[in-house]
Amino acid sequence: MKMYTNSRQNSSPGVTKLFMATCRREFLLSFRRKSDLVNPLIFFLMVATLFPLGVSPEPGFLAQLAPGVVWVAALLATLLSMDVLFRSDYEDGSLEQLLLSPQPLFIVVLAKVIAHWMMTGLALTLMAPLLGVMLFLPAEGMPGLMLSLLLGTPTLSLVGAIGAALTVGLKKGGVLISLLVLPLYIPVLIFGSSAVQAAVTGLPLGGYLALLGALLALALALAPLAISAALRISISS
Amino acid sequence: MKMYTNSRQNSSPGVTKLFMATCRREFLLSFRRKSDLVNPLIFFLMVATLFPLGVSPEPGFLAQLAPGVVWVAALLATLLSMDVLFRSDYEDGSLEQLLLSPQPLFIVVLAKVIAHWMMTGLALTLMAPLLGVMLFLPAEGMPGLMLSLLLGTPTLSLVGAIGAALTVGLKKGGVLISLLVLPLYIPVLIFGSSAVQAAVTGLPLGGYLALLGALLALALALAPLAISAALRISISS
Amino acid sequence: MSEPLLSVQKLFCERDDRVLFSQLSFALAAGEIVQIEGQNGSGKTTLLRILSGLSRNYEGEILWRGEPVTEVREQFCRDMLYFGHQAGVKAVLTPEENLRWYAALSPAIDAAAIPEALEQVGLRGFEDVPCHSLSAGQNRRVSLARLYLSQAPLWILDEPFTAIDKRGVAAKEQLLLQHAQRGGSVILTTHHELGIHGPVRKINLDQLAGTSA
Amino acid sequence: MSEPLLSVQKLFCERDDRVLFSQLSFALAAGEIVQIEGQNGSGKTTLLRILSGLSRNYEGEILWRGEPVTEVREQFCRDMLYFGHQAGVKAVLTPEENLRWYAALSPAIDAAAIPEALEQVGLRGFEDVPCHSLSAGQNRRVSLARLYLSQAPLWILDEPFTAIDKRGVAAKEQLLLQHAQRGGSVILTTHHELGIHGPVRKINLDQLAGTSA
Amino acid sequence: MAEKKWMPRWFYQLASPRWCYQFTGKLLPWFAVAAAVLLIGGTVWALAFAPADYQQGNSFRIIYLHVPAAILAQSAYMLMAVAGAIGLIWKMKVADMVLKSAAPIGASMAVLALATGAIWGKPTWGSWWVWDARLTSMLILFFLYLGVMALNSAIENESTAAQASAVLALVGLVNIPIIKYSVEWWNTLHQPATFKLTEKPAMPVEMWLPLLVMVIGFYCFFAVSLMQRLRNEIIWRERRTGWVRELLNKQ
Amino acid sequence: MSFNSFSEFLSMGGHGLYVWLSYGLGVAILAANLILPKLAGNQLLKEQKRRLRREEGVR
Ligand code: HEM
Ligand SMILES: Nc1ncnc2c1ncn2[C@@H]1O[C@H](COP(=O)(O)OP(=O)(O)OP(=O)(O)O)[C@@H](O)[C@H]1O
Ligand SMILES: Nc1ncnc2c1ncn2[C@@H]1O[C@H](COP(=O)(O)OP(=O)(O)OP(=O)(O)O)[C@@H](O)[C@H]1O
Ligand SMILES: [Mg+2]
Ligand SMILES: [Mg+2]
Repeated sequence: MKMYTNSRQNSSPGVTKLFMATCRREFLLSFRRKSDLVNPLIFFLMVATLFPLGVSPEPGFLAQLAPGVVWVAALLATLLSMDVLFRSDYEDGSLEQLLLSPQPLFIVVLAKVIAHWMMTGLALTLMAPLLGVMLFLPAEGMPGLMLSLLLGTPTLSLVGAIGAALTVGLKKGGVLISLLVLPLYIPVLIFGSSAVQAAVTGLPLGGYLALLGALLALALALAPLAISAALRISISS
Repeated sequence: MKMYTNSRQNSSPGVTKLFMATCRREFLLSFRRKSDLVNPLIFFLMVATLFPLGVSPEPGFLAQLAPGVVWVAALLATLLSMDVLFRSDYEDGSLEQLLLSPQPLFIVVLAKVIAHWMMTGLALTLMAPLLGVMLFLPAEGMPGLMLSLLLGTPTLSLVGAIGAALTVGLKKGGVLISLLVLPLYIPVLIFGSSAVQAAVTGLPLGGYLALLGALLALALALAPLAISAALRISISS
Repeated sequence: MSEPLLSVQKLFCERDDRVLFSQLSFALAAGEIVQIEGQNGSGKTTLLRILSGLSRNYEGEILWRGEPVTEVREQFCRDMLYFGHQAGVKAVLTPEENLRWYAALSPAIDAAAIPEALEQVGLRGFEDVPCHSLSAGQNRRVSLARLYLSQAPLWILDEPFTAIDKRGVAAKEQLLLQHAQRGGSVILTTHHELGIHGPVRKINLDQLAGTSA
Repeated sequence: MSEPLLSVQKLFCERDDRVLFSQLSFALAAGEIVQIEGQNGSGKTTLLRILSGLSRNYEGEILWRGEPVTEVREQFCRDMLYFGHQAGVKAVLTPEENLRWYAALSPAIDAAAIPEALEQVGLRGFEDVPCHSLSAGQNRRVSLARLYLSQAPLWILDEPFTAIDKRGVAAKEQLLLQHAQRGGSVILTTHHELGIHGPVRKINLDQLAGTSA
Repeated sequence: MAEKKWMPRWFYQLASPRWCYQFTGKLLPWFAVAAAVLLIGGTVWALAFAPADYQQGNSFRIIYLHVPAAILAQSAYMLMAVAGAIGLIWKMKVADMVLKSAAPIGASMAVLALATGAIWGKPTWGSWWVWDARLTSMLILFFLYLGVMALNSAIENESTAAQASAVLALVGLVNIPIIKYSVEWWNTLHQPATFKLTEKPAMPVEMWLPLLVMVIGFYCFFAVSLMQRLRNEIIWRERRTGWVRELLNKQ
Repeated sequence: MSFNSFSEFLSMGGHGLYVWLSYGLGVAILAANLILPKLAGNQLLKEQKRRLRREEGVR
């Protein structure tokens, strides 16, 4: 009978354990399924390949395009990968279990988003120089490109996750996520591509990076709460 | 007992019925779920909005980009929408039923691809002028843009469906579809965007359109068989 | 009934280096019901998928009316109805729309019989409700309605009674019996104790496994 | 056991203008097993989702140890285990990895007990096989292993025996009984005739529907 | 509910759909009259009496539609988000309904602002569309509206739909200033501001007075349309309650 | 009055097309915003009354 008494443990070790376990699980899932992992990268690369073919192979012209194209590609890649963030959990019933866990929901959510970012945003950032080279981005632009992506993509993941949480489980209207999230992405795109352009032309880019950082801080503070609330709302119908 | 004898009906009315029924079902599914229907269009629009924001809002510059950007966007929109073509049928078991039907498989497959094209390729074609305006494509380019999309997008759908059939049901390694299909898409992209560029500069574009038509005829003849074979292989494991 | 409808000879199948069955031979005559038994993971679904032609991951021979099934595939498909673990029901379509599509898939089915079939499986009043708003059992019932529509002599059913309530199970059992009495045959798996008092034969896979492992 | 663990007062729920139940009141004491009965679509799953706190689409009150469940949500989640129609098993993970994640979700579960739980549900030898290579019943068993790990006094189980073979069902019934004897309680639905000789109470939803419609 | 003590009484009355229905029923005619007078008077004044602009000539008269629509599109979003917050925090049904009702009106105002702007742009700038800061941010606002509406219509359960849209509206609200500033900044960075909307000669009184009339008229119109939709929504959601039955029986 | 004749008023100093297009659109959108909820409301009332009558008829 001892077993079933009200036991109110101190939860903080449980919380860090949960955080780590969730990250581990997400990584495992991605490495097993691989597609989630590779898809955004392939998309990213594809854009870099298709542009010279479709628009113009001329280096000077491409160089002008490069900052914007890389950023647009990163944004689209993140957006397209957002959709699956909660979908598979919803479909196999894991999401219900998640919502019924006594642990704070936003921890799991944050862990999921961070893991997701590491496998998309971070990977994109590391791959960006390759794209830069393919699109003849001047070498001076590279640090700016990578730094801006490093600061900008987590925001994209966090904001995208809100959209994913709001639309999970929708039978009709399914992937509204693009429509919901896109307007919110625009500031990141603007600051990000401006930072790269500034870096290319040799202007100081600290201001842009600070702005991206501020956006990130804001998103980090508010998004996990919004995501948790949205998940509860979506499931409760 | 009469009921269960070998009855070998003449199948041709059954086949057209099946074709129509499949098209109807696909349309119904799309209209109910909406996302499949609207997603490629939103993606298409998104690209048109993001480009000016990310690259440069300058009309002259955008006009130069426009033919390529529209074509790349159409290609990516089609490619991204390909993935779901057989996936949901696989997941809920309809695909098994399809493969066990006594009717010729390629009929159903062709119907599915055609319905898919009508809801993506055709819709993209009809929406292209709007993109053209937003990206300041000169008015002379519009007919070329629409014609080339009209001839090119069915090929994209047919070829993409082969990739979708080959990758359906893969648990790991999932959506390699982009990798499989992309090389086959490149000729379409090149002819298509060249056609628009030719139209903009006032050059004759008949040659490009003829090439696009030839590709389409080839795809129409071969793809349904390839898709059927690929589906059987994917499921029989 | 001299010639069996379906006969299976020396079937062998392994998954991941585990032999599921080997030397499996049996014949199915018209009017017979065969229940494949075995514990979870013993290979029932695998066997049914092989018999239906969905899986080709086997060795041995399967004959349909005396001819190798690979050679009379089209006729076999015409004569067979397969009901798998997955119901094959589209969540955004209504029961009626779902069945309409199945009717189009097999030329023998008459679409006019759909409302009656839905009535039979207890879905009257739900014809126009999208399937995602139906309960688990109701979703299975949509797919089971195909049994009432089908003209095929051979039914291959993989756990058809999952999620169905008691009254529903009794009705389905009655249906199977009728089908057998009309000269059709059934191969099914179920973990449920069949209440059919008729020509039910059981094949247990548990004994077959490991014979050669 | 003066105070009931869970008590439900005047619960009302409707879906699509159809009243599923109204004025539903019952209490669940420690050591009790309650089976919710009803035909397909009578609202069993809906009721369990409401009780577990997943759905808020209801009117009425639910008390947990005498307090409104909405106010003691965290404690309630700690004390409850929910098993739904969907097993919550990731196809690309192995059974062990799946359970490890559940262990992290509820702080009371000890991850060291996982191998034994898997053994109990008959999945020894399958610890390292990804779940998509398991049979339907084996997949359910992975999720059922949570019952062997859980320390929660209240179990809410929605058709836990789906796809499980006879031996497995008997073992699970034994487990439920043990749980009740240790002072836990169970609410479950199943279309299967329960073989538990113990304190099983039945609540039939078929009669409740339509009372106020 | 601890909050109950310090909230004014009308707040709780407003929370009752029934009271709200009756209250809006009383207000509606007054606002309708005010809107009609202001809009018709303002339009006549704007079209026929206000002086033409010395640079843009008569195309300038579009401003009397353009600016009120633009202002209203922005205010309607604020209202929507505030209603969403109230709905989420106090679980107030009426607030949910206000959110749902305000979205299509706001969206139509955004369309009007975009369309009149585009039409005005043709004679003034020689092109229907340019990627200017103001224009772009209005376009994005329109997308935000579309998102809320699409989400609302995609979710079948009414209270779920309302809560989900409320979350989205709030997230959007946080982003609106960010979007506005980023877009403004972006435009001035990429391209020398050829067309600056804000830098115009200070308007004479004859010009801005009708504008003021139109703006107030638009607000009144917004109230009328919002109340209409709100009342429909109330009837629909409360269709099973006693008072709606009574109401229906009476008519 | 800033116009001398009605035709001048119509032509709006050469910008008639733009001005009238705008105002036409404005009227259309405002009218739609009034008429659509009105129609929807009427429809709703009719339906609900019918439902009420049906339900009372059943009792
Ligand atoms: C699609 C095109 C356009 C859009 C979306 C647009 C949008 C806006 C917005 C959002 C405002 C702000 C209203 C406020 O809050 O005060 C505004 C004001 C204004 N717009 Fe436009 N505009 C467009 C085209 C034009 C054009 C072509 C002109 C004339 C050359 C113009 C002239 C003005 C003026 C004079 C104001 C008032 C500014 C003020 O009072 O601060 N707009 N417009
Ligand atoms: N998402 C939904 N939206 C609307 N109605 C629903 C939804 N889900 C279920 N229903 C309806 O609610 C009723 C009860 O469904 P529920 O799933 O609770 O039944 P059940 O008793 O669990 O049945 P089963 O034995 O088949 O599992 C059904 O009639 C169904 O049509
Ligand atoms: N896709 C697969 N790849 C490899 N092995 C598989 C695969 N599917 C099933 N197996 C293995 O084959 C065996 C038989 O599976 P099957 O699904 O046929 O069992 P079953 O008898 O239908 O069981 P249940 O009663 O649980 O439905 C299982 O042990 C499983 O591990
Ligand atoms: Mg099986
Ligand atoms: Mg159920």
